[in-house]
Amino acid sequence: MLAFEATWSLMTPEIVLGALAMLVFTIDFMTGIHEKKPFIGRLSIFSLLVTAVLVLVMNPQGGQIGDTFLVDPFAMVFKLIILVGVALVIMMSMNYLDRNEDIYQGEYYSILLFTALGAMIMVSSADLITLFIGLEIVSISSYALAGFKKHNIDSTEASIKYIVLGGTASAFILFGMSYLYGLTGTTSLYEIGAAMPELFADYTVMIMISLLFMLGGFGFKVSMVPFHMWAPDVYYGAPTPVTAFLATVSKLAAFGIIIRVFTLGFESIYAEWAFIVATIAAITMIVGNFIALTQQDVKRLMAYSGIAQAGYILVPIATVLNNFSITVIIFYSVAYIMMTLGAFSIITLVSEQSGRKTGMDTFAGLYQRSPYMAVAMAIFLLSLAGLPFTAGFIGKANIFLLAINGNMLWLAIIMIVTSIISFYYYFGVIKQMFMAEPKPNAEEIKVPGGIQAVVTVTLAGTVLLGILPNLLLDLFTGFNWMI
Amino acid sequence: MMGNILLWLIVVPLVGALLILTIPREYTNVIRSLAGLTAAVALVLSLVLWGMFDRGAAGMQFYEQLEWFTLGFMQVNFEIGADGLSVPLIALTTIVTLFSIVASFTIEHRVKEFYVWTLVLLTGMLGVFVALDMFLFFLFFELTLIPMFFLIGIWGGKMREYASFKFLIYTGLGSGIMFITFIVIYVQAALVSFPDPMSFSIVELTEAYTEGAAAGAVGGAMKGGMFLALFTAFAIKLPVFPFHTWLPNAHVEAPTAASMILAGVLLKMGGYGLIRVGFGIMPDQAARFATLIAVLGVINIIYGALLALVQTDLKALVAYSSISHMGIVLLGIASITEAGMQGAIFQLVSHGFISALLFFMVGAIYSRTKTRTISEMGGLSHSVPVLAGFMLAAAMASLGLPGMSGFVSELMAFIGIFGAPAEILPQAVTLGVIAVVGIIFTAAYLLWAMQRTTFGPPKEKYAGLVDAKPMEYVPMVGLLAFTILIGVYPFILSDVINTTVIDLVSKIGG
Amino acid sequence: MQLAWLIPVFPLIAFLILLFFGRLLQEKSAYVGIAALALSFIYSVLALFERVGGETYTYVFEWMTFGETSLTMGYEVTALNAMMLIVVTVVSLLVHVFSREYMHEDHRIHVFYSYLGLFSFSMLGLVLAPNILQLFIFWELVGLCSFLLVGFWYFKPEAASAAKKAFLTTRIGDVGLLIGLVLLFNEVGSFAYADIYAAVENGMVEQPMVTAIALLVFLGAVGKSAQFPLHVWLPDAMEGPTPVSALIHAATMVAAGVYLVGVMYPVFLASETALTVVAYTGAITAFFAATMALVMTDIKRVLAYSTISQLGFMILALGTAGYVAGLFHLMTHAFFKALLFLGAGSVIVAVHHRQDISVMGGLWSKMKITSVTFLIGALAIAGIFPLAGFWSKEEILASALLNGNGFLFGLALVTAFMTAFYMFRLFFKTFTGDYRGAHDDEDEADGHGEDDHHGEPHENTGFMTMPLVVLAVLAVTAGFVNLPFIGYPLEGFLTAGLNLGDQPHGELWLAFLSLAVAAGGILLAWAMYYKGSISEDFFAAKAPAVHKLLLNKYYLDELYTAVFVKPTVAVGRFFWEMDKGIVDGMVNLIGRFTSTSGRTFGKTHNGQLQTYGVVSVLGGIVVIAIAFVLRGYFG
Amino acid sequence: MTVPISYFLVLAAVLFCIGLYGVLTRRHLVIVLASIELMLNSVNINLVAFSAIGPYADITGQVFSLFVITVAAAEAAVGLAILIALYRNRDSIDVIKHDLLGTDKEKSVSTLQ
Repeated sequence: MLAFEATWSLMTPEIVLGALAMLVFTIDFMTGIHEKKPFIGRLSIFSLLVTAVLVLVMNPQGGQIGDTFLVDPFAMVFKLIILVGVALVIMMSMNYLDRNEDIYQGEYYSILLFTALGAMIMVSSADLITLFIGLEIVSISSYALAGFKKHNIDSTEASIKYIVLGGTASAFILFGMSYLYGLTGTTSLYEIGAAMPELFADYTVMIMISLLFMLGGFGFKVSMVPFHMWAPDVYYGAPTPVTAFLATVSKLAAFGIIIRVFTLGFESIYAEWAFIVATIAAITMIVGNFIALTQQDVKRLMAYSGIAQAGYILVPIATVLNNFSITVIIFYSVAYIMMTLGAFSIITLVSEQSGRKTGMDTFAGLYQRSPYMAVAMAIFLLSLAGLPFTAGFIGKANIFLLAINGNMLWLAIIMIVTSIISFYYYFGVIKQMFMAEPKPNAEEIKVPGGIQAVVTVTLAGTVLLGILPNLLLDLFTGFNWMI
Repeated sequence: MMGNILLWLIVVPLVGALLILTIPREYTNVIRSLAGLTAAVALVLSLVLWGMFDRGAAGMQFYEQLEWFTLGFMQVNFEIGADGLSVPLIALTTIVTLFSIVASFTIEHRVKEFYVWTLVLLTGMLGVFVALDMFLFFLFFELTLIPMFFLIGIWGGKMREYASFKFLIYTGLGSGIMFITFIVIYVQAALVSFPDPMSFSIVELTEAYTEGAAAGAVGGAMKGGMFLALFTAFAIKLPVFPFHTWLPNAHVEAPTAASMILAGVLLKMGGYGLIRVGFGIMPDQAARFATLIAVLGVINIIYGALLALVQTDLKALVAYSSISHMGIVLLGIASITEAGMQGAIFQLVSHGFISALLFFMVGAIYSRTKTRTISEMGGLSHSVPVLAGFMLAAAMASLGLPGMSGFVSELMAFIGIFGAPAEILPQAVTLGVIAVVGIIFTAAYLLWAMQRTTFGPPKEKYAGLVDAKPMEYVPMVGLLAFTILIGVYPFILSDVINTTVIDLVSKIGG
Repeated sequence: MQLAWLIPVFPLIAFLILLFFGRLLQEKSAYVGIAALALSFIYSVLALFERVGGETYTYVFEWMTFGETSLTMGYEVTALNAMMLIVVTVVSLLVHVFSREYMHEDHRIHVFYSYLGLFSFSMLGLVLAPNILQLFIFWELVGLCSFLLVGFWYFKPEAASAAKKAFLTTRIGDVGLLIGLVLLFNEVGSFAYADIYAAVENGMVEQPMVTAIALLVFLGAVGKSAQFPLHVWLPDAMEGPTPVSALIHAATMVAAGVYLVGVMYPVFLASETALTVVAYTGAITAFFAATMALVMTDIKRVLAYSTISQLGFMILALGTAGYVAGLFHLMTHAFFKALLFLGAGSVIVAVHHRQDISVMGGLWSKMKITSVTFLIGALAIAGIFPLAGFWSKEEILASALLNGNGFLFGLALVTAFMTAFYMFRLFFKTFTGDYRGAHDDEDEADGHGEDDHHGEPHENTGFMTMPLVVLAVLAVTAGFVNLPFIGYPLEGFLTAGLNLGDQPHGELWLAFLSLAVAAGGILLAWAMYYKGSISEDFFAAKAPAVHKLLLNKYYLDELYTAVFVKPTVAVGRFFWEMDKGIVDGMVNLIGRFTSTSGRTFGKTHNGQLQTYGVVSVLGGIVVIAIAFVLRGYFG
Repeated sequence: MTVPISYFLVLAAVLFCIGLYGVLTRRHLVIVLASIELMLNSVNINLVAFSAIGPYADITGQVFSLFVITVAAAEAAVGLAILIALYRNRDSIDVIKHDLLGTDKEKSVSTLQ
């Protein structure tokens, strides 16, 4: 197992992205720190797209680098999601950054590129160490991003909360990993997975503690109950595009590793943890949706909504672990990233135009102020709520199908009931946009190009996948996700 | 494909809605005419469908099946078709919608959106009635929620937000239960038929459950649960006691046109679903729970009527009368006879016209008197004789006066319930008698309401009211004409329905 | 007879014309209605003549299908309905003519005539129906017309409430009828009379069922023909215009109940119990209504109770197998009661729209035609030889005696006595003595035509007197169609082809007895109200409680209000509260529970970083604990 | 005589808990960050112990612990940087004072009913 013999070409996208990120970082240094740097933003987007193309070109054949770095359809699709997601986040950030002078634009872009890199490594890793490194790249970058408006009280407070709780979560993950390593003597997920049945018989308690610690730590990242506490505050305090990033890329990447670790490492004791995940999924859906009901701030609302959405994504994991459930999860992830990013870009737009407020009432009469944005937002929210002819509906429907097919009727019922409860708050926003009159001093909304582009892309994706889901489903169904 | 009239029916309103979107909002008259035109085209199409429909043939006509998407072994198709159950309801939908569009020409507030939503709603409703894939059915079923939410929420009365959210969540919950049940039904059948692929097709599932593989393989308890869940889901829409409480709120707050559509068509989707899916797929369970359904039907009739009797708001009264009348549908279905089934479908159609007319009249009167409180009205026959006359006609239709459509449906339902086979419905006669007594209450609340509104000494404050305007004659005369047409010569309707009904009921035997 | 379908169509056309163009025609509306009815009458006469020599003609078409069954509609001309056609068209035509004058002051006269047209259409349709379903349809339509016409003066609260009461009360009976015919349908598989007769005669319908069906059908008749205990609507229905009372609430619609029993007679014959119930209901109704008629002071109400009483006679006849007697009385009663009502209408116009007989009197000299014709009517109803009422009433008494029992017969006899008495009480108080209405105009103002309260009563124009004369002639002669001396021709006509058993016929002494009873009643009235040899208050003073009871109509209205109306409304209120409080309350409670629990969960988000940590860690511990306990890792 | 591995494991667990306790209770943010370091270091003890005397002792554990140390350092650096920013904004690093983002009583009003 000499690493030199490995097919390093599999890692080309990561290497190229790393290099490009360095390049962006360097250019930023050379061009002065306080400037507006739209070209760096464009360069970053370009880098991400180049990487995405490289992923498409280099990765389809699959393979691995010494049990440590895996390239399979699962990793590939997740990487594409991550890259496109980060690109969209950057796109929506560009105008935001121009309006917020206290943000150093170059750093912002390069850090986002690094998070993309970290997330890519995360979803590709088949080794605890690699995985941990990827995770920490994402995490530490996220801490910094959350506090990027360093003169803003909310932003710094969000950041410190995030880092303290996130650090603790990392410690839990590591603690769990240390047991796993100690009991197997290896950090390779494949070997751990192979040893698992025997190991579980011998060291039930330690394995379960390790498993649950890791689940808790990863659960922190995906904001599942009861490890969701940070989310509303951090989402609320962080700059809105960063919130979008946390709600989408960071969360989905964490889902990626949950699936990876639990599939490779713990599949043989699926019965031992599936019901725990099911319980957590149920609680997550209930708590997320219930608290969201009473929220009057859109960003906090989206935070709770994001918690609830995490619960939905957990349902397939709790039901069955196979290609099919991964297909369902990935389809929902695609839908989720579309609708969430679309929604957040409009939230960014609206809150920037309402003096950085994010109360529900800032959306009052949006339909009169900008019909396109209002309609788009409505469609994103409908999609999040799971109403027909949107990607979110198909995604949710697939989850139902899976859950019922997997004899998880009770979970499906909780899911559908909480989904319907969620109508209340999603339609609450819609009500503001369409039924309330605009505030007297509300100005006409000018839509910057970046946001227009993000909204258009995500809207197209949301609607297209809602009407023709087979575009993706047929493709996904053909994949053998994990080699 | 291009020739399928059902497809055109779904597409036309959508195209109309898109066209309206392109018109600047200031051109309200253009928007109104375009909306009316779209609905008229849909109406013409539905009448063409009515004409083309082969009365003698059982099974689906104008059938179309396109692959939509697959998920694992699950196949979801775009599958549409029509039979004697859906054709009348399609016609009802287009008629009521057209009239409600005409009725809302008086709306001045956000005209463009109003018609866009109405036309989207029309698409959804027509979609429900033509969809033969359960997935598609659910999609359209759910689609109707959104426009109605807006119609109530934007153009509604004082409590519109409460009402619109209640409507949304409550009936949304019903759709949710329905969806889960659909999937359970599907999965059960698919597991049995495995490895043969199975689609969500209602036709295919009907076959599977009635004579195919799933018929014997799926357990009785399971099937019973599925049927009850399905029943609950549709009961919320219909609505059936005790799931009815969203309806009065929604009706009282909704604008006239929305009330017309809500009572005229949306409730019918519940009855339609119950017959198409509940009865169609699990006729044995329908027979098993016939007593339950009949009892609920009777409760609906009596309870709705008694509540209507004590309402102080005219619109609430009409809303409760809807609840009461939907009991007839349940009763007809529960009898599991051809007459009863015929009666149930007749009632769906007939109540569609009558309730739309009633709501229109209430709206027209409200727009003049500015009150819906019954005690504040009176003497309207003097101030607005034509409106009062139509109101009276509508009330008569509603209380089941022969010569109008309501009577035929009640008669059929009663023939059905009294003739119900004893092994299915042992208490048929008792239930039937109680239900028939309910129609006395119906007469009581309607007549009492008429006595207090249109009759009585003329009131000073209503002296200067303008009587019916030309535009108002269109829905009034139109809806009344259909009511009378069906009442006088029900053959035109029964002819279309009959073959399908025979087919449906015959499944009980086999 | 093939053209018999035109008979109801003419009034329908009149109705439609008046509906659409009535406002333009205004008073000329009357001629449209009269013309239509005249045509109907001519066709009816033709139909009758054809029928007398011919067979029953039937035409049906498919009306509705379900399963393999078809329901049909159409028309047929039988002996019975040929007779009814004549009765209905004659009375209706005369009422149309009469109303031309009676209603001419009303600016809604076109509406009135359109309703009359609709009514005539419905009534004729009812009569022509070849099956019981179609009968039911038109049965309800005449009910609607009754409702509309009783409530014609909608602005009078009493009229509005009377209209509602009329509709609702008859509706109760209709429900019985509906159940009955649905049951019948399920037994027989058809609504057609012919099929029903055949099925019943073949014993296809089992015994308890046939009784149930007969009783339910009879319930319909009880409602429509205002039999006890559903008679309460008819007196109130007098709030309608008087011609309406004459047409609908005396001659035709209320007789429809009797007609119904007539057409369903084979079903009744199949059940002894049902016939007994019918007989007793009729007798009791006849008696009770007559007692109330004794004390009423409203001219129309007296006539209304008299109508109920006479309808009771008919029902009694039918209940005691006197098929022909009942229907014969139906016909004669139609003529003389229409005459009486129209006469009353004429009087009411003359005394400026007042109806209280205490303000009338002395009209004999002022309005000769009205007085004479009214007297003829009164004599006819009292059963004085040789007027129409004598012949038919005598047959009823005969059937009560022969097929009934002593009780029924006695009741009928007492009623006949009372009938004569109250009719002549009415006659004497109205037409003899001095006019008492001149002085207290102001007090009696009923809001109608207040300005012409002055001036002496005088005879009305030809539009009103001509119908009176025609009806008077009929009241005299109508009885001759069933003269015993020429072999009961009507009986032969009506019973031909039907298996109804022998019709009872009284002996001569019965005729004298009935004549004596009638004469006794008249004599008593004469003594009290004309001669004054017995005080008017004689009986009232002797038994004030009875008098009060009668004046208050046995408190039945109050009883019904207390027993049926109020509890229903109370139950409705209770349900409404329950609906708001419990059914909807549950819904709102769940909603509130959801949001409250959401807020409670939300409280943990207090902004304290360490709270978040604690919650997460504790939550994690709970998860671990659950996992370990459930999976049993600890033991 | 070797120390049994369970001693190390218990030590590490205790340290982990102490760290957790510190994170959850100490009001001084620097101490909170230090407590996180404590937790991470307890992991290092685990790793190194397993690596040295675990059932499958090999070098991987030590490599892992090096990574952990690095990451911990990075995390501490970022944490302290944020802490300084926070201090500049609020003139305080008392954990309890930083609760501006919690559910505001005014912000959340029930709207059902």
